[in-house]
Amino acid sequence: MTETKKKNEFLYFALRNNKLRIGMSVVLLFVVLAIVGPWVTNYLPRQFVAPGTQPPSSEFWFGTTTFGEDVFTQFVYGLQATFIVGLLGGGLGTLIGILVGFIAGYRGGLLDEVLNMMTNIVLVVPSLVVLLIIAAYLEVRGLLLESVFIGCFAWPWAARAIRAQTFSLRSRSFVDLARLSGMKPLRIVFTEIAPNMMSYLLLVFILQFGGAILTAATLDFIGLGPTKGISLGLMMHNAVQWGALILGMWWWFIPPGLAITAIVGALYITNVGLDEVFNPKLREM
Amino acid sequence: MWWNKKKFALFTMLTLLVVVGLVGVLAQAQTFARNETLYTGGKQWGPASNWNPLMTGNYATGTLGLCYETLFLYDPLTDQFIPWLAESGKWMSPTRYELKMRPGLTWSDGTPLTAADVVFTFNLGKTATLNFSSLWDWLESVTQVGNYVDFTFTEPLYQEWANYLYTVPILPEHIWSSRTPIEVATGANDKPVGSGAYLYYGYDQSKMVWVRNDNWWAIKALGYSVAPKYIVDLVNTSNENSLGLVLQGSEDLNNNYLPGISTLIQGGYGLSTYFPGPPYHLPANTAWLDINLQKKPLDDLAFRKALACAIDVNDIVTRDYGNMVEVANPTGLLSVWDKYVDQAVVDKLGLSYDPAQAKKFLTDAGYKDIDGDGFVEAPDGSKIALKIIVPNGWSDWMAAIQIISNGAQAVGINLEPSFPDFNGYLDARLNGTFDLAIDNQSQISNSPWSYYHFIFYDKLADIPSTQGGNYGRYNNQAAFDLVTQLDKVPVDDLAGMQAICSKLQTIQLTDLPIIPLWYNGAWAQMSNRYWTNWPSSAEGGDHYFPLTWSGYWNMTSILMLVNLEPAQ
Amino acid sequence: MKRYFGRKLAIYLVTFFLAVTIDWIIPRFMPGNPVQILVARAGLKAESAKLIYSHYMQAFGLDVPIWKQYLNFWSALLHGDFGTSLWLFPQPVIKIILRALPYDIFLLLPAILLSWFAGNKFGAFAARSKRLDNTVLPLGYILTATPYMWLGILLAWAFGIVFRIFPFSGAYSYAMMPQLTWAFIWSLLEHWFLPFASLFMVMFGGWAIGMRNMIIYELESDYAHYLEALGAPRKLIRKYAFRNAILPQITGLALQLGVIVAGALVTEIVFNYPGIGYLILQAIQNHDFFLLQGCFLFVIIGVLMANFAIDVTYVLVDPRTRAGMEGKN
Amino acid sequence: MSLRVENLTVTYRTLRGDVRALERATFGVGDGEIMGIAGESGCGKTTLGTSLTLLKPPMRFVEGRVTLDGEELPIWDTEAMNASRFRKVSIIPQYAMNAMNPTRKIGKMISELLRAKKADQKTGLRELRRRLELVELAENVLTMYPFELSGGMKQRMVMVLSTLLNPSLLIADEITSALDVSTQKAVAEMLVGFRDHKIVKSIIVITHDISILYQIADSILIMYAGQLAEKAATDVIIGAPRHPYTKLLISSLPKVGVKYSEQRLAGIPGSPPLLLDPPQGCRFRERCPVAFDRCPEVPPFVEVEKGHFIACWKEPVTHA
Repeated sequence: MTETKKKNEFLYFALRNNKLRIGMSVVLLFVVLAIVGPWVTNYLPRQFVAPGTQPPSSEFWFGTTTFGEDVFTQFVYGLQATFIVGLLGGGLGTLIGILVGFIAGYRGGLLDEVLNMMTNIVLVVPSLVVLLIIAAYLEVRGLLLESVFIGCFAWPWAARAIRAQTFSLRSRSFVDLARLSGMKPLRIVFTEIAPNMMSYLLLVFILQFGGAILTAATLDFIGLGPTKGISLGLMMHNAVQWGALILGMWWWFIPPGLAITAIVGALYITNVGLDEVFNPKLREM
Repeated sequence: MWWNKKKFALFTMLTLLVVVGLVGVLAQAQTFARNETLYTGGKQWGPASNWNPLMTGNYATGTLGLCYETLFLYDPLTDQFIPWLAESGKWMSPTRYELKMRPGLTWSDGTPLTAADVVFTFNLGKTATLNFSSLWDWLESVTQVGNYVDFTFTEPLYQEWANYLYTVPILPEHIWSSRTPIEVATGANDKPVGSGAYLYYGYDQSKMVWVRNDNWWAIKALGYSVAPKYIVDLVNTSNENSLGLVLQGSEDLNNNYLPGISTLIQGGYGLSTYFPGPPYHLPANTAWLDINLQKKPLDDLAFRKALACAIDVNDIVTRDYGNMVEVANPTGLLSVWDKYVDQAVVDKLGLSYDPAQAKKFLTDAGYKDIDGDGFVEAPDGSKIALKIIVPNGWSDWMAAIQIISNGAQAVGINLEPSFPDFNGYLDARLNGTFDLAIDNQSQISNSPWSYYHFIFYDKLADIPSTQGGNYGRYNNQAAFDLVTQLDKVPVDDLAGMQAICSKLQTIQLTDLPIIPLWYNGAWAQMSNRYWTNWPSSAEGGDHYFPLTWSGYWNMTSILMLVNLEPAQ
Repeated sequence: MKRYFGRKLAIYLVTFFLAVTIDWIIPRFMPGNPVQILVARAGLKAESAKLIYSHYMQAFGLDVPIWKQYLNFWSALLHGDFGTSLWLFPQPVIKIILRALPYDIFLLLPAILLSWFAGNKFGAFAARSKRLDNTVLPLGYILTATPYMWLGILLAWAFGIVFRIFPFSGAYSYAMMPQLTWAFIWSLLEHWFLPFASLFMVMFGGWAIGMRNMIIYELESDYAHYLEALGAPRKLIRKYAFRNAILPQITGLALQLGVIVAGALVTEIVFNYPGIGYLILQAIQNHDFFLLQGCFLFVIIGVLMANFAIDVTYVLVDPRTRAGMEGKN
Repeated sequence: MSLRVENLTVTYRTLRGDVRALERATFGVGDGEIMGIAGESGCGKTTLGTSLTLLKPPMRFVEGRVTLDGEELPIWDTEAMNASRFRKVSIIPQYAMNAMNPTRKIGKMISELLRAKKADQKTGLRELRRRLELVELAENVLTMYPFELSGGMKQRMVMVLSTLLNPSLLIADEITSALDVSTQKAVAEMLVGFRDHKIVKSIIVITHDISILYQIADSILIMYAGQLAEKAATDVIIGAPRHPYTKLLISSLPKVGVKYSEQRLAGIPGSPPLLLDPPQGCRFRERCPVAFDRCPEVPPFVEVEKGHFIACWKEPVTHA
């Protein structure tokens, strides 16, 4: 089959894959909410707009916090933060993974050994705890910084997987051909090998995306998230901090967790869907 | 087959673990009968780790107060010194103070507590670095004369001395004499032997337990007896948890700041606070605005005045604190120090919320918005961008500085709230790198001197290591001298104190080195489910501080225990 | 064999070395001075504070040159001395950690092992029928996607506050001191259940999914087809598929450890369960650098040991690796 | 006749529609006969083989009847077939190289399989040892894991395993393609050995490699695009083929022993039709040099001489 044919085929299956459909639509729903939300609400997340501890009402859709902040506002801004972290953190994680994976997998030899060692080390270290320690000593923490840190510790498994893939592709005829035609290794990697792994890289990115979101949520929940602004994890942190459970303020801690679960879950399911699309063996006839 | 092997291994593991788990925490058996146990919480932010009354602010709840005791108690509400281990004490001459010890005192191990122990304790300050070591800069000697103790001073600082009388814990010589200065200063001193109403019982990760001392001297001497057999002080894990415990009535006295308590008091949880209505709690310290006077434009008085007028403290009190605190007097002196406030000065110089006035101050001083971004520029045209900091996570303060910066922006001052981690906050203050910060480090005490000593702390160079206060680096020798003078005024010379305080207030209100905001409360939520007759503002009620915090037991909180009664 | 383990050990040693170094570096090159905080919390009189400040500086060995501090750090470590806690001054860090350790073992081991076994069994079971698969798959994904703390919060809220079935804070009743009595053991278990459950559920989802996917791949493999062609009953084929799918799941366990640690951490926070995770939070909130370092090291050591254990098991259960290694030496 | 196949039609389900991989195949295999099936890749020979052993989705049974030793095989019923698999019909799959569970000792796997099939363990294992000698495998292979065996050893092991219960029909699918020439020969002869030792009644050998068939097959069946083209005794097919496709096929072989499928059929222009919706009638007709107006009708597969079947309108008999 030729390239274009393949693409059409993927599209063809993609549109017929329920997992993919459901997953994507859930994610999109929240993306839209994150984008539109701030325009809908006329408050700021950390603004004291009402008497505290208000249950959901027509005015405050998700109720208010003990301090009278509008939960819905915090929620939508939190969603934004969540997606940003996912995008940046997940993106960075994937990027490092790709670089390390490609280089290790294509070059092999000593370089491979070294990178492999590195990967294994970062793999073994419980990244969150390191993140905690780092975060604990930073006076002021921003969303960007958080994402970068997350990305810097999320890449190992991606690198491993990509390395393996590259390894198998390296010995394929078309790569040999390129090599014989005197192409530079880097160009081979990016013109010959990468395109043949696009689908795979996409899957990796999705998983990294979800992972970054969870990690960020955990950090924020512990209270080591960005010292500015709001995030879903921070909302849960505050809820617990200020006795939302005891006071039965479910509207404060249910939405953020639910959103994270839904988004990440949807991402995973999308991932399976895509896998089925790219991998005929798994397609349901 | 490894499969089944593993399964088997798993179960042996589990059983093994239960055992390990138990062995890991093995100790004696006992549960505390609810009706004779007082559950407290709010002081301890971690498991008890030392019982050394010399390690101020660090020792387990009640180490000083329940276990170790002081010569006097001090009652801030009546400004009275209550003889405790000492029967009486008076100045025999301007440089000689004589203390008469109470007869028949004993340590919990049966050894008698005598004047010798007092002498020993004060002498410790010479050898070891203790909170009262500096006393020896102006104390010449301590000697025992039978049942009396004689203190001879080179240059008595009366105010400070009075403070030591109810803050220095008296230690048993027969136990402490064998310890090295390091041990004395920083030893954990587990299984403490004291003279107080309670004895060390035990502790674990979640609590510290004291058991009643049935041979407490005060039973005979004063006819006092403390009702609870056990005092179980729970570790604060989270507000969530504290709140839960209070509402379920499983914690009888909680000294945390619990937002929204005002609504819960009516909530039928059987809770009470010192005042039935706003401000609910007694004031414990003043929260004020530290201003870094080394920075432009904060070094400009006019600008500071504008700032002072731009802050709507009322808004903070009502919306942020739900009226659980009160607006501070412009002098920042706590209500117990009202008699030192020179109302004339305050009326003349005191500033209060007045946006119009604030704008006027700015324009008059040449601050105007040149580039039209809604914020004023300095007279020299330079932009102004200030940050106000509080530690991240201190939600009530975070809310407060948001309101403050809103107010400032409303009058055209570009002020942004910022929430560094506690480290950063501390560091910025100690090293003077901040612009504006909230501060409440000076606690209630027997003398306004301690407050002025803090805001007018004179050793500017030493601030980072001494944390003595004056983080804005206000430098005015006149003020510093006044503070020293104040220290030297005898405690009974009210007029003399007032005179100096009035001068200090004039300086403070004219120069505005700090801006007092509100009084932080002596947060105390009391549950009447198992114990009643808590301190309250009511007529005939006990006007005591219902606090388990360090330094408050000896400010009448111990008397709260004496009058507590089990609920029927 | 030797070579293989030698290699692994080397990696672990290097990891440990780096971890310790990072652990040492971070607090020293980040702003904020621990002793300042200690003094700040003591609320001392200015005059005395100055003396005590310098006293602590040397007490914590912060007054010697950096490189010396580093060496001291190592030599202390090797003597099992993790320094003194600031938060629980003057208690030694090691003592505090050892006090918390049993709770972690008690909470984590059962949660990890049980969820792993149950999850795998269940995943394999799910792979059988399309219908089951369609119900289980989403459930599993939702479970793995659930942030540990959120599930914890929900459980605490539902069973601790709304229905009041389980306590949701601490490791045992406030009215008890630790003791070997049934009442106490019961109290322990009661307090253990919710944190255990929330850890178990999230992990369970992950393992179930993993196993389900593995099995599907295995059932598509040649040997499965061959057995089918020989008319072998599905039971046998499944048995083989399961056995072979378990292997990657073991490696998966190793890869998951980091995540699990994180999960345990927040779970302990939600339930105020006095394990190391909870200590870490306290250390952070109280800026107890030394305790934080200690906890981190313990976690690292734990994870490394677990990894090694897993390596060994893997070698024991997968003939291929075994043979491969025998070939090597 | 031990095997009889009538009108067997099998399709592959895909989202794009049914692929008609095997069209109304009708033929027989006699007792003791080794029949080869040859044809270009995708001509349906493997489909034929698998549909006789394991017919399951995405394969779909459309019509047809298969009888073995006089009784019908329920090949359309995946479950019911289980009884006959391994006992009556057995297969040596293309992927023999990794047909055995990698994590099981071979002996263990076999005994587990026998137990699962309710076959008599003792005799089964005794027989197993005997057969190992037959294929020149040491007995200790039973205590080894598959990956410890060489390719040829695995191949032979699978042969032994597949025939352990003396099936009456054995289908050998591309068993030699993965092996080097010398082992090819040995393996091929072992097949014959199985027949001669009466371990199996009849064998269907599916392969690319006519040279192998030339050595061992009694008869050869040529397939094209899912249809049967010609079946006859081996020497006839090689020496005097009559179907135009067969002719081209044989003639295009430079010399016996070359796997023609690797090179495009030089003589024949065009390529096999896509079977998604195949042309009516004879599917070879676009490429057929002698095609004429009758060809759009499906030519019957008729016996033109004893044991020689052809599906082509050019054959006089078909007109009758």
